[in-house]
Amino acid sequence: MENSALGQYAILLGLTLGTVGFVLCLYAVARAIARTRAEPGKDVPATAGSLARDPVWVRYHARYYGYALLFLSFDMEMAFMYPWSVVYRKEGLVALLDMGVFLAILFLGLLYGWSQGALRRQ
Amino acid sequence: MTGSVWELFFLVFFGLAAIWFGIVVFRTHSMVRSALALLFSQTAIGAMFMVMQAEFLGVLQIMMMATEMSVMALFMVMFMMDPGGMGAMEMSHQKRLSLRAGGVGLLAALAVSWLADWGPAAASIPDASRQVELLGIELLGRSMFIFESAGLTILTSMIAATMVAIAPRKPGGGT
Amino acid sequence: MSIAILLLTLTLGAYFIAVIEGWAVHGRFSLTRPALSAVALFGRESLLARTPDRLFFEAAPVLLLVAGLLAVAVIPLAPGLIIADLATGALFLNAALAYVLVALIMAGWGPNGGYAMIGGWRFLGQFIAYAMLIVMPITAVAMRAESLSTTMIVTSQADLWNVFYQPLGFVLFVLAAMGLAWLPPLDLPNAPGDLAGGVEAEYTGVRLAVLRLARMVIILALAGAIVTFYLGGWLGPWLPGWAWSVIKMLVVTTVMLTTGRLVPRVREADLLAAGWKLGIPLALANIFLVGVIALVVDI
Amino acid sequence: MMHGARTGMRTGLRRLIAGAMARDLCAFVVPGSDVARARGLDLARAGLHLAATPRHANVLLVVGTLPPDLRDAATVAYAQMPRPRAILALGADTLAPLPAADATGPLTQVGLVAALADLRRVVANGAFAAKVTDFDAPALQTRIEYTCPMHPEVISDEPGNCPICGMTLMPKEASASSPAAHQPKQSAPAHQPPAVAHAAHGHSTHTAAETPAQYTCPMHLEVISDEPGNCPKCGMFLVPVDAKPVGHSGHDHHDHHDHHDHSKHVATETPTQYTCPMHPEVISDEPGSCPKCGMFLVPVEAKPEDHSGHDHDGHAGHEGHAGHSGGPAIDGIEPHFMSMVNLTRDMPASADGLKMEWIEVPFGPFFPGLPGGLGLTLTLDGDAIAETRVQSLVGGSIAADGLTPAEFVERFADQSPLCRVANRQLACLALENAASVAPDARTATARAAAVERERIASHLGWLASFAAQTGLVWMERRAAAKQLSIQAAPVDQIAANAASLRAFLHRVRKTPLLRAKLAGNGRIGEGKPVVGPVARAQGVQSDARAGDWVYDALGFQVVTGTGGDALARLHQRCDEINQSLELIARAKELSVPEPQNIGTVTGQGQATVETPRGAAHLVVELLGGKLVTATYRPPSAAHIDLLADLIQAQEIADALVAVGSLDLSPWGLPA
Repeated sequence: MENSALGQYAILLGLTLGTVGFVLCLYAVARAIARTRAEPGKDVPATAGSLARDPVWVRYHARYYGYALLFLSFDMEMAFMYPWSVVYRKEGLVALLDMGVFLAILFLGLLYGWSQGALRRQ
Repeated sequence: MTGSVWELFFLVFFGLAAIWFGIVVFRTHSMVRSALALLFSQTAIGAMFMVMQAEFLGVLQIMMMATEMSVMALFMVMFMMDPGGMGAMEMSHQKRLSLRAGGVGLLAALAVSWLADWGPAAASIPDASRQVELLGIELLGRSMFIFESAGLTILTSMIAATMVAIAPRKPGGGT
Repeated sequence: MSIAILLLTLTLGAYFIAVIEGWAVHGRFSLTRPALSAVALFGRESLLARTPDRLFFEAAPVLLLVAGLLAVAVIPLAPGLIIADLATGALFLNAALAYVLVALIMAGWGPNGGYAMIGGWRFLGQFIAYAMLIVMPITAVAMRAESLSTTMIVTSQADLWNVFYQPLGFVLFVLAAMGLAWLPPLDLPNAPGDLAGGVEAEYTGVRLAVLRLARMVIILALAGAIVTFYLGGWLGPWLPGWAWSVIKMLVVTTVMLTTGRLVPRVREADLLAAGWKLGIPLALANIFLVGVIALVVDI
Repeated sequence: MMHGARTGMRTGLRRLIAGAMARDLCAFVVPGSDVARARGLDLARAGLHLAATPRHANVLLVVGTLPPDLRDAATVAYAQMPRPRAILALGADTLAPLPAADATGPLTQVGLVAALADLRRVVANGAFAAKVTDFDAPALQTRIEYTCPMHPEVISDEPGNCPICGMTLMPKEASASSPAAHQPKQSAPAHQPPAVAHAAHGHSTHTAAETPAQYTCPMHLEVISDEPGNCPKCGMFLVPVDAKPVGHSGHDHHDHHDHHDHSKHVATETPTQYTCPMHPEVISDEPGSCPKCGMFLVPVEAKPEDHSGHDHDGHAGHEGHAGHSGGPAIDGIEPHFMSMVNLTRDMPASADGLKMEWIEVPFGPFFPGLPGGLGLTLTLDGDAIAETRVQSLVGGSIAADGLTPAEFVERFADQSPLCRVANRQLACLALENAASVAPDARTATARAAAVERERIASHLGWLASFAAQTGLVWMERRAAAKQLSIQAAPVDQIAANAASLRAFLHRVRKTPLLRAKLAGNGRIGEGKPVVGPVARAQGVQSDARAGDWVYDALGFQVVTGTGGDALARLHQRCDEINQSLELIARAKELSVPEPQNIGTVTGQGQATVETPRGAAHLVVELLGGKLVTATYRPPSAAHIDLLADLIQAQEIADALVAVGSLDLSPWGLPA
């Protein structure tokens, strides 16, 4: 097993391609057993015994966009926390204070969103 | 030297995949397909980082782009007409202007990549865990100011997003 | 060669998880039922909706299985027994499991059906609720281990398992993991009561078999992640390393699959509110706490 | 040979798979698992797994005889099951559109087990067959309709342009059973204020198929021409002059037109060029439709700068109702960019002010957790309910003319399978009332005990489907087992497992997080006509048993709760189960109501019985010992009308829990 970093990535890529190949083999076996017959009403998405033929690709009204916007910012914050967490124990107190300030700033943003009613079902 | 030939091959392969997904973003009529094409284009770029042995950057790129492009897909579906692309309407506007802008951008990128002095190629690359540590030390050392100002910009983005998107509540509303 | 053995043990683990889920749902413990239903699924037709997004509909189960397998690839069963020991293993696990969200959005949007689409976007809401509660506990674990590599994380727990070192992180991570694998009570995307199968409703035949296999692998990956981050991976007296890992993973899976069903399905509004108003402050507190302990105590 | 087989020779691998399928039967129960349990079928013990959707099932289990509407719905469910699929019919005489059943049996547990055994054999042998015929049925037929991507309500039978925006119409499948293309959807405009017509249901315009003599422009009536085309002034699609369909687009436009002050319309400026709202690069000198998307071209003023100044309103007004051309030219964005503001001008805004499109999703007759046979169609705004349409597919009164009393009692009991004993009691009391004959105290008490036993079984059945809906699998399994055990149990056996039933109910109330899921959900306002446990959960003392001397002898008091939401209804039904257990213990004797022979009597009789869902009322008319008419008012009739505003603007999960908490019985409702 190659232990160099690139070797690991090659294994992962091989795993991905192998999985796709495995699934294609499964599909091939299933198709070999029998084919799917097209019959009236069979291709309409099943909605509890009644036919709903209208397409449903409309502008979906999600109610959690308040959370989604704050999530984007918190996700950016996480990108900074990983390298910090790895060197935290070596750096000691300065790391704690540094990240403390960073997290306090972002917690401020969360409190602001919370107070303005972003964290609820709009 | 066979390693670097494979590296070059995969670098080019993922580069072309990124470009092809980038093209699909504008060719397709369905909004969700366009958003997820952008997602997989970023994943291809993340894979390029990993081929260039910048593991932390690559994995971070793959992870964060997956989630944030999905949230973008939701907003595209919410606010674009006919998100499923059923009507196959021609949605591109200002074609001449954008073609010219694209051409200028391409030339600028090529110019920077060819003309800038990148210095000698690094002979030995620190291994992945060392890279993460170096990045951590960099964050806490020389670039602490950049790190904290990044925190402030994220804070302003939060406040701006909330002010724009959330309707001001009637006074005395619940939490 | 060892990768082949690893893959074999992992498929056995996934099969045993299917047996446990069958027992949790139908109340009868039968070793053969998952095999029977898998073979039966092979024989059934694999249907396609009338105006589907064919690419999404086909890609979703495969992407789900790839996400599950890549996540399992970085889980160490024993000191040398790991498919890909990356230096940023914990981060890679999180990156792979982020594609579960992408796959479910594809599965939801693909068939152009009412239940599936609503199920897909509801899972995005559920993701936004649990996303931070997966990332922040991993940061706390990496702080103690001073590395993102899963093997280093396990060796760092030699003196004290993380479940005792940072119990708050453990609780948050387990709840977020149940959300990620959409196990009841957080089965919003395929809620049988609200959406009659939701995201999984339009899959039949061999595609459904791949989707269910992918779900089992994801549950296995999450159980592996919980064991690696919090329950000391292969560490344990008497038994060999890989035996401890397998036992712990099966125990964690059984707990996740059975205790979840004792509680009614959580409402999406409550899940989001709990995740953001309660979960994130607790996660930040957990990071701060671990930060202080890591400086004071040097185990 | 199975009708639902797949094509393929029965080789080794296929025989193995067929064998596996025979042992892994997954059933989609029609009309619903609640009816199957009420009829005494224990599907879990028979080794049958239930599927939430026909896609995951390979057996269609038909329980009892289905009314015609429900048979069509069962045909749809059967058509959507992947092959190989089988039909198991228990106690069903006609399956009409469905093919012949692969295994049949009487409607008993023994019949189910026997039918399952030979169904496994049929599936093992017949899953794959050499020759297979497609399954087709009238309910599945489809017609191709053409609709406009931006105005789904514009429907026409042949390709063409949308009368509102001129876009080329897209082919779309429509089921034959839906109203014909030409009738505008009556349901939409009825409760939509005509001025604010929602785009998904909005302008009920449609292209007139017949070809009247002349054409005119909706906004410039002075323009008259003999053949269809575009108006020279504004490019609008010319519409027939004399055709008078309800949603005549011109009329609609006038209506829309009045919005903007007609007098301000500047008639003098003569636009020279035309462009497409969505493709400004398309410039042409005369009106027509855009080559790219088919939208009609809108006039472009030569000098946008000074024009936009003084006749701004007119300009915007003119642009506004001319369809979807953009507002005044903003620098950087080309003129006439079709902004979403214009597109969603007429849509109703949701609670948070966004104007989104609605989709119509049926939670139809066979939805897991909802009562079988309840046709619920919700118009969803995202995951919240915008409109509700509920109808019973199993309604309709029974033809009582010329039946003997015994036949009438049997027929009336079978009409609603969820409360058969209560219906028998109701029929017997009404007949005895007509013959003014009173049963003696012993049989009356025994009959009351039988009704109470069925109340316990019905509440446990409701608890099982409510638990299935909220995701509590253990509670569903336990409640179903207890319902089946108590349904036909003699008095001593009921007393024996009363203690375990009370312990189970105690654990049900103590389920963690149940309050978070149910509290405040499905609350009905004061003063609404509510009956039965739903009313008593609100504190209303309405119970038909209160004045009855039989119940007074058994020491009956009306049990009420407080709160009136889904949680209070759960506690109320648990209290009523405990109370019924005590009543049965005191009655000490139990017998199913049998009609006394009342000889040849003429006259009218009426009776009221507290069924598990509320007071049901029956009036019978007899002529010489034979029935003439029977008018029956089921208890759920009141709740069906409350449904619409009960779940208005609720999230789907809360709405379905609220609907489930009402414990509706669609059987016997007026159709």
